[in-house]
Amino acid sequence: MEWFGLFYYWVFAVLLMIGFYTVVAKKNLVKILLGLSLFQSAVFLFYISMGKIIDGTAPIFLADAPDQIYTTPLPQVLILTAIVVGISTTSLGLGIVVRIKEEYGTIEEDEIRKIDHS
Amino acid sequence: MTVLFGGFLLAMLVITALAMVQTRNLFVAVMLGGIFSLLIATVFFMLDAADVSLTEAAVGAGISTVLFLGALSLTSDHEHSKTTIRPLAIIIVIITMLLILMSTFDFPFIGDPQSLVQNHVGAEYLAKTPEFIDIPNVVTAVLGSYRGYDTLGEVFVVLTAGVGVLFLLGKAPPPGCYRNKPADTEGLSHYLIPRLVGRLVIPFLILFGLYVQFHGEYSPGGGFQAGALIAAANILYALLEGEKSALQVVPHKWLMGMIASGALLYGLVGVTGILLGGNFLDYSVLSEDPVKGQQLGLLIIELGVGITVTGVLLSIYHAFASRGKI
Amino acid sequence: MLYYVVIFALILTMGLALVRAILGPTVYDRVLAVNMFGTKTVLLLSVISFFFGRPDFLDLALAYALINFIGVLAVLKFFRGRAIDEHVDVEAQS
Amino acid sequence: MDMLVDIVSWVLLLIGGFFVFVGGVGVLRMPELYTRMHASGLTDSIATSLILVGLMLQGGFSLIGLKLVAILIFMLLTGPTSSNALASAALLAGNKEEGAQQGDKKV
Repeated sequence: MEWFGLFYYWVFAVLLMIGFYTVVAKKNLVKILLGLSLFQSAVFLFYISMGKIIDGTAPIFLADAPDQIYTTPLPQVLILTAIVVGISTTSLGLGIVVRIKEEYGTIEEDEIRKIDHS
Repeated sequence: MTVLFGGFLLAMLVITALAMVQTRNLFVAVMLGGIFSLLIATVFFMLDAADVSLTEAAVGAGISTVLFLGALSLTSDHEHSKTTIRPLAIIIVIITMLLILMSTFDFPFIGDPQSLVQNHVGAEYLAKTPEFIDIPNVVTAVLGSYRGYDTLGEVFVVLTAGVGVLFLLGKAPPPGCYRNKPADTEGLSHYLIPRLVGRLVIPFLILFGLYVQFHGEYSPGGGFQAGALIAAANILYALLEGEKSALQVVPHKWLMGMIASGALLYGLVGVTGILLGGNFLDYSVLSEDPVKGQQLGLLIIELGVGITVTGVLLSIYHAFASRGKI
Repeated sequence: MLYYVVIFALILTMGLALVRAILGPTVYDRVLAVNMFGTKTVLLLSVISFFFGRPDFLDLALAYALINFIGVLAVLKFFRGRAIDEHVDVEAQS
Repeated sequence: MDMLVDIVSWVLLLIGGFFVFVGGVGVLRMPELYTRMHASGLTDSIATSLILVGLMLQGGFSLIGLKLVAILIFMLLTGPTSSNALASAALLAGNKEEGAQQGDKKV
């Protein structure tokens, strides 16, 4: 059963690479941003799964259980702020995409490049 | 058995991500992104991260979808480019994935009590919090007190992103690229039932946001989640009643004030600490009793975080929603 | 523990809804699937919080119960905006 | 008495789980959008009520019970409303296939 503990890391690797592939290979700018947020979520999953401890519970103290083991709070703090920062930076990206659409009339990378070179 | 459930959820996560990348209809991709967010929040909860799960709940399902749909309605919801398979990209991705997978075998197993993560500062935070800060939610304690500098930085990143969006979309669009639709004054008032129920939900959403804000020391919650929830309540109002009425309730000027004042409040708490003879962001000098001082400081900085996050998310939403309308 | 059965049913149903969301065929089927997924997530979070013995975490389920609604309304508004656009187009052509 | 409450709660949870599953099968197997909506809308309401009432019996009178009541009320309010909103959106657009709408058959 212990090897199954690595499953979370494998899913992290696969998700990270799906996001990476989207960013590298896709040409639609909104799609690239979606890929970027997938990439982000994969990192979140990695941090949170590192923090898990067997038989532990969330790090909010129970009044009546002195011997309870708690999950370590640090990765959770980092990811909690990162989620909100992530949505604001993603919307900054979306703002740039909207401006590109207004100036170029398209949000496809190759068409933008064609317009730039002509 | 729990492991099995986790495995199911993770498999669904991967399938959703693949479908999201493969589809060429961007609207569908955004919808699948909503499912992805719901799934990952459940996984976070199964991994004992209640606060993170609440943040994902407040941000991912509602606001993220709304913002992406707002951007799609300004651009186009269809991917034009032919999906050429790019061999080089696939090779690079597969090689990187294999390298990461190989390295995972050196990682500690999930939940290993001997791993470095469990025995470093995290354990110390857990041990010292009852003595120094005396609140049950250690995540809030670490967020506000032990790692107050980090959080201050994050708040300023959120603020900068919000200001950036306002700069980008503050300039009037070049003439002729939108059909100059009339500004949205009516919202969804044609749809009687959603409107009625929506109006009923809004006060409870705000109330719940305030509960999450001020009860964050005792249960999952805090400024980030509360900010997102209250912004969501206002976005719901804007969806139902139209942009104009929403901007009458919370005008642009207020939003600007909120964005700045929240971050300033956070900074001021730090400066007050210096003036009272402590260090920057040292809350123990705020009151006679250091523990009381810590609690007071936490309460105020969480309030600052909440105000800034609400202001930023709301003004980003308004920037997208009122673009290209007279 | 009968919680297992309920959790299993919920996760299985989430899988079925996911299949519907991926198959489509119309966008509305997908929105329906997302909506259903949301309800199932609320129930799953409530049951899991009892299952883990921390029922004070029902806040999460409550947040989802309140927030899920916004997504569907945004979709409704999105389609309405597009319908108005098409209407304007038709008028401009005639 | 405790035993009785437990048994009732388990029965409610099990029936709720059954309805959840039936709804899932309905959404997957029904032939077109409105029938699928029927399957999901009806089972969502009944399963939500059954499961949450079952949990309420487990939780007893406390803040937990109050939160469950709140969740139940909001779910019963917003669930049918979302179905209504979705059905009106589909009617408004004439429920066209994606392919016909966008000139793209394979999505």
